[in-house]
Amino acid sequence: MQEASAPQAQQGHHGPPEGFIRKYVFSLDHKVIGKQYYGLALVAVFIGMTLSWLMRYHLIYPNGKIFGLELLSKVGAPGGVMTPEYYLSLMTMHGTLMVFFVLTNAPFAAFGNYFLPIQIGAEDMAFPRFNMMSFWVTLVAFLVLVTAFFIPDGPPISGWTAYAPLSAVGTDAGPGLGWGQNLWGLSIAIFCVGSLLGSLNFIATTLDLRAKGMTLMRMPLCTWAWFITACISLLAFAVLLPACLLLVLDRMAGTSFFIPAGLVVSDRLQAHAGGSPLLWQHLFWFFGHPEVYIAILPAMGIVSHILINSIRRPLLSAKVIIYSMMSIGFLSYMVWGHHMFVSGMNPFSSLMFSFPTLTITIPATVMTLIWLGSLYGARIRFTSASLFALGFISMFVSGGVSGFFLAQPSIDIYLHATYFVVGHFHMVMGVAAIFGVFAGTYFWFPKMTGRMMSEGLGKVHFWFTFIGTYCIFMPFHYLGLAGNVRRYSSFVDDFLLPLMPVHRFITIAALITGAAQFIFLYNLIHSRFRGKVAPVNPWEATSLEWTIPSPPPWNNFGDRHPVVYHDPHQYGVKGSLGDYVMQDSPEKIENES
Amino acid sequence: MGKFFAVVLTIIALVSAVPIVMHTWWMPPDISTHGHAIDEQLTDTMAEAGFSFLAAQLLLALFVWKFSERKDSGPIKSLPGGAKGLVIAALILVGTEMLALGVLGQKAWASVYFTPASPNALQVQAQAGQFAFYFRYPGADGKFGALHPDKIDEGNQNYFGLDPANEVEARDDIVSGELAIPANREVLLLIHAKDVGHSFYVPELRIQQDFVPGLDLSVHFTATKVGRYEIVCTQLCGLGHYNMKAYLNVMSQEDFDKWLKQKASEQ
Amino acid sequence: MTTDGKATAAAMNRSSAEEAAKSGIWVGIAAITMTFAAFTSAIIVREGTDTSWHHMTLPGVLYLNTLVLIASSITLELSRRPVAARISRREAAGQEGSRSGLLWLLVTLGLGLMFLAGQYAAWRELASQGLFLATNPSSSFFYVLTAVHGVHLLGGLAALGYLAGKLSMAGARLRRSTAEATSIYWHFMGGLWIYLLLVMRTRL
Amino acid sequence: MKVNQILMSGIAVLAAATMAVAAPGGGTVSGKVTYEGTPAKQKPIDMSKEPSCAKAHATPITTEAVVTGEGNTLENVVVYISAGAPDGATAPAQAVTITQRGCQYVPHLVALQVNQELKVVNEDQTSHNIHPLAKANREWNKSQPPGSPAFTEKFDKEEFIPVKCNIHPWMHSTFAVMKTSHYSVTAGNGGFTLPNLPPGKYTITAWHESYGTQTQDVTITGSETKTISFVFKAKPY
Repeated sequence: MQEASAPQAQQGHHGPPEGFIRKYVFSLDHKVIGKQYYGLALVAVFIGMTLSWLMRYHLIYPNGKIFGLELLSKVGAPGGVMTPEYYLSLMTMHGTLMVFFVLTNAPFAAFGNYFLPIQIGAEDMAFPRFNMMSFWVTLVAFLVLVTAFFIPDGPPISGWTAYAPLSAVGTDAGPGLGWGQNLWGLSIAIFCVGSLLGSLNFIATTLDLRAKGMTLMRMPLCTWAWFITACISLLAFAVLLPACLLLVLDRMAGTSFFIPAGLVVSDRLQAHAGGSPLLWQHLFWFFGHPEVYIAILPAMGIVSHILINSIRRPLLSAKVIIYSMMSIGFLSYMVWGHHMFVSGMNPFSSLMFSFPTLTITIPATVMTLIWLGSLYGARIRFTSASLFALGFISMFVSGGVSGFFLAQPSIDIYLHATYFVVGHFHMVMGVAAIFGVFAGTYFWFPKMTGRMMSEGLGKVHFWFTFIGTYCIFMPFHYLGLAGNVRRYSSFVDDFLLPLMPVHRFITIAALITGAAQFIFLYNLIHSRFRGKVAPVNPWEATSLEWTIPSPPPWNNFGDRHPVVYHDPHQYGVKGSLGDYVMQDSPEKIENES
Repeated sequence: MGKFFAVVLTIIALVSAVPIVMHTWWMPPDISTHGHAIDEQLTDTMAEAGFSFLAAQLLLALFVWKFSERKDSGPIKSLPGGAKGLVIAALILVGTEMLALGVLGQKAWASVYFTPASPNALQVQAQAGQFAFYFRYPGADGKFGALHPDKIDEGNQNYFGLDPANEVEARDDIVSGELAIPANREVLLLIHAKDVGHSFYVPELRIQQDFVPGLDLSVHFTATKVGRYEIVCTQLCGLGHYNMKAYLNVMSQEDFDKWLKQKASEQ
Repeated sequence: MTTDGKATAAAMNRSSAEEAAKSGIWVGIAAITMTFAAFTSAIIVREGTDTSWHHMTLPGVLYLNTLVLIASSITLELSRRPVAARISRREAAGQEGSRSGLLWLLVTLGLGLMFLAGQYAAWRELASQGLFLATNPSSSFFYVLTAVHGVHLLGGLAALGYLAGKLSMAGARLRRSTAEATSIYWHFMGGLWIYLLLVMRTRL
Repeated sequence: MKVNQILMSGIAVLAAATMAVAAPGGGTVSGKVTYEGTPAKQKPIDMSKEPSCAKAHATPITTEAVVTGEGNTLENVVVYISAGAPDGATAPAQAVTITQRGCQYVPHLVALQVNQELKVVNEDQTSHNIHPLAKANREWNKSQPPGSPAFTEKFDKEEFIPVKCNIHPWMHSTFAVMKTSHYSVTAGNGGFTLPNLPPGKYTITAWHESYGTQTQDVTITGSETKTISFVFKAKPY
């Protein structure tokens, strides 16, 4: 198509922002939106962590008084002693905040928003207005959820999975299941809308706004990960949204999608009939399992991106990593039933779900082996970012191998709903993804703020976190093997009493590891204002974000339109001036594929 | 820094493996006829998972040790075999491993779920409600009375909603807070949820089955060892979830008959 | 390429932005398809577990609505050529385009509103039979599916309105991609409705 | 003399109107509640799920839905004036207490006045939950972990509220919230007394959690004691 002249201003794109509100609050700039997501995730993760402290304390001192807790909820903690239902409320909020507002927001929405357009050489996202909307919608979802803390009944007690009919029948089933559960359902539905808008933006941007020369295969691995994640998230949240809608209707409009007939809850015969609790489980896990990969894939991408920079050589094969991530994304839609092995689903379908679940091990192993194999013969630089990237590999392996057990229905009969499961998903989707976020933060902070973080504090933070998380989550597996059931607010069963020393150990480890996160917070805030001024490319990296000033101007590349000549894996290049060649350098490289 | 990382990682990997190898915290001894298949499957998987875990962590430690802060300015080397070698190795090793686990695992699963209960198995109905289990035996007539949710009256201990006034079958039904069963006889447990989702879990019995409201399921098993074991709920069911339990009382046939007679007199 | 790199790159960026609107709409359609696939499987599962599934007779006005929606797709196609001409003429020389595009667009908009009014009439008809949202599973699904489809259709109407507004304002710039994306979405809404009608007719 | 009498009775009426309890003298209604037929057998409660409570009872306690005494007397029947009593009785300042002891509600039935304070105490080493399934009043559902302080609640409407502990399904109680201050709960001997009734026509109601209500009309003319009795029909199932 012939274009006669370039128009003065491009629609969909925007001029330099003016005024405080346009610059920092209702900003269309993907970088500001990325930081807003990061800030939201940071608030959520510290709330979530505090909740886990309270829970861990309660588990070892079930009748202990917690100073100040009564101020938060007089009913939930009379005299500072946590009630069983308040434990479950905190547990539900911990899970929901962490899964949705931390693990989905931080590695994907926050870093993705900031760096995906830059890494492909674009000025902004394809639809900046949608982008702004997706953040503000997510923020509303967060506020709606957190409101549940301040209503008389307290937050819901049905867990982050909100299994019906417990979540559907209302206050008869217990405290927190009135407005608390309504707020939960609405919050998640709103969150889905925000995520759908965000994912749409990521996909369109990646497909259409790449700079000249930026072929798909020349995109950095984290861009690939964000792109694949956006595809997964688009389809997953599109299913959770109707599921939440139906749940809210069951609760507020008297329909019976998930509530069967003849239930007697709190001595009251419920007026519903014909619904199917398993329907909720199917819909939820059809979203829920891909959600695991929404959390972990971006972390894999970020780690791959940082790893090649730290080891000063390309991965053995970037293509294999990309294809592995794609097949994980694809398989993630065929395995949701492995969460329901003992739920009374047809036993044949259990086997049908078991095989693809086991198959996911193959791409996961391939990726791990590629990361490990790439270390061979490398020249590893140890920064806080690279330590967290290496720590990620270790965590991913530890969390991954326990998946061997849970993928098999026969073993799941024994291990289902025990602390083994808790240990598994905390390591593989929680801690591993958070390690990816830490690595990304230490790596990109100079670009995002124009200042360096303290490496010394970063390393102290790493050692506490690395050793601490192993101390917390490894013993979870032992507890599970001994049959310790999860989601108990205290352990009153005879066979659980001998396990109390393990719980005490875990609680102490959790308190220390949690406290160490304040080192990170301090480093983050202190470096933002007092850190050393960052150069354009402090880590001698190759991708496009390191070709522009730190922090980048509002339109990223100024008037320049970057042209890309290489893939971002050109480290350890023979004959180059440094040991690396940047993506936009016209320099010729021998044997480039 | 690299060497330190390698050492710490090695220690973590080895220390993590100790309680597993020593069975410090382990499954309680199995008391069922089908459990050994699950135990074997778990032990096999533990061997494979343990090997993968140690191999990967120690390899990571080794490479980090060897290639950290290399002083020479020589060119980077590549792993012999490259990516292709690794992918093929992963496909063959992990693929067969997973296939083997999947196929073998079927056997243990099938032993629980694909063989029907024998017709003369002892039928017991288990009902889960917030936050207790109750069990019902059909009594002398061998028939369960029908359930009427509107007749449930816990204050009068009518946990199941029986209607003895109008139905003869219901009058001799025996309701108990503990699950007493004779050893070495197959039990067919009929699973019924009163209110929300619950789960029936006896670690020693290697049985876990959800109670799904509106969906009556069943499991069958044979206990082999006389003793008293805890039945706990493993599906989040509300504020008393942690405290929802009952006892499984495995008795000799004579003791069981006596127990049943005594219970019948209490009804 | 090297001489006027800046201008070419700007033009390239511009055409990519046009592309983005189109990929965006397809991605959106994928998500909406997924949502309705979830609803469909919910109907099937729900029907399978219910021993007393109440079948219902769909209100007759729905078939009329279907015709209206099909007609709206045809009128939208009729507007397509004049609108495209208007866009390219505007881009080429800045002349005023023909009014027929606007006219057909307004007809489409009117038909869309008529469809929604018809859906509302269907609701009223069911309500007069005593069938409400919570009455039985069939009626629950009926209200949910029509409401969710209606909300999505409202989005399409908003886009049509935006197009019509741009067309009626002299000198306003209209992008081809916006027009194309809107028409793709509108046709998709029509197709989706026919699918839903089939599902509701056979299942509810 | 006569003037004095009128003045006295005027004061009495006034006092009765403002504070019914305080009517000194007056008539009394007393009597006994019994049953005929075979009451349902009270089954022993299996508390094995809560060992700390099981230990508290040497022999298993039984349900308390129907508690009987010698001579077919019926315990835990609320006998109260349902019509004829002057309105506007203010709630006594003293709270009534319900204690959770050995996984049982002590007493099994609590009668209290509208807006009178109810104090809930947990003496057990386990968490309890108090869930009054109120319809007219505000429903609430509170847990009380061991070691947490007693709490008080009030009800502002007349209602017989079934109460349950959500953690221990066998624990059931009733809060009988009365508008009148003239009520009595039968003890083991089935006896009740409603003293200090000013002259008038009254409807006396007896309420039992399993057997429902019965009413009788009584007229008090002076300071006499009227004896009435209620007989409930018991069924084995």
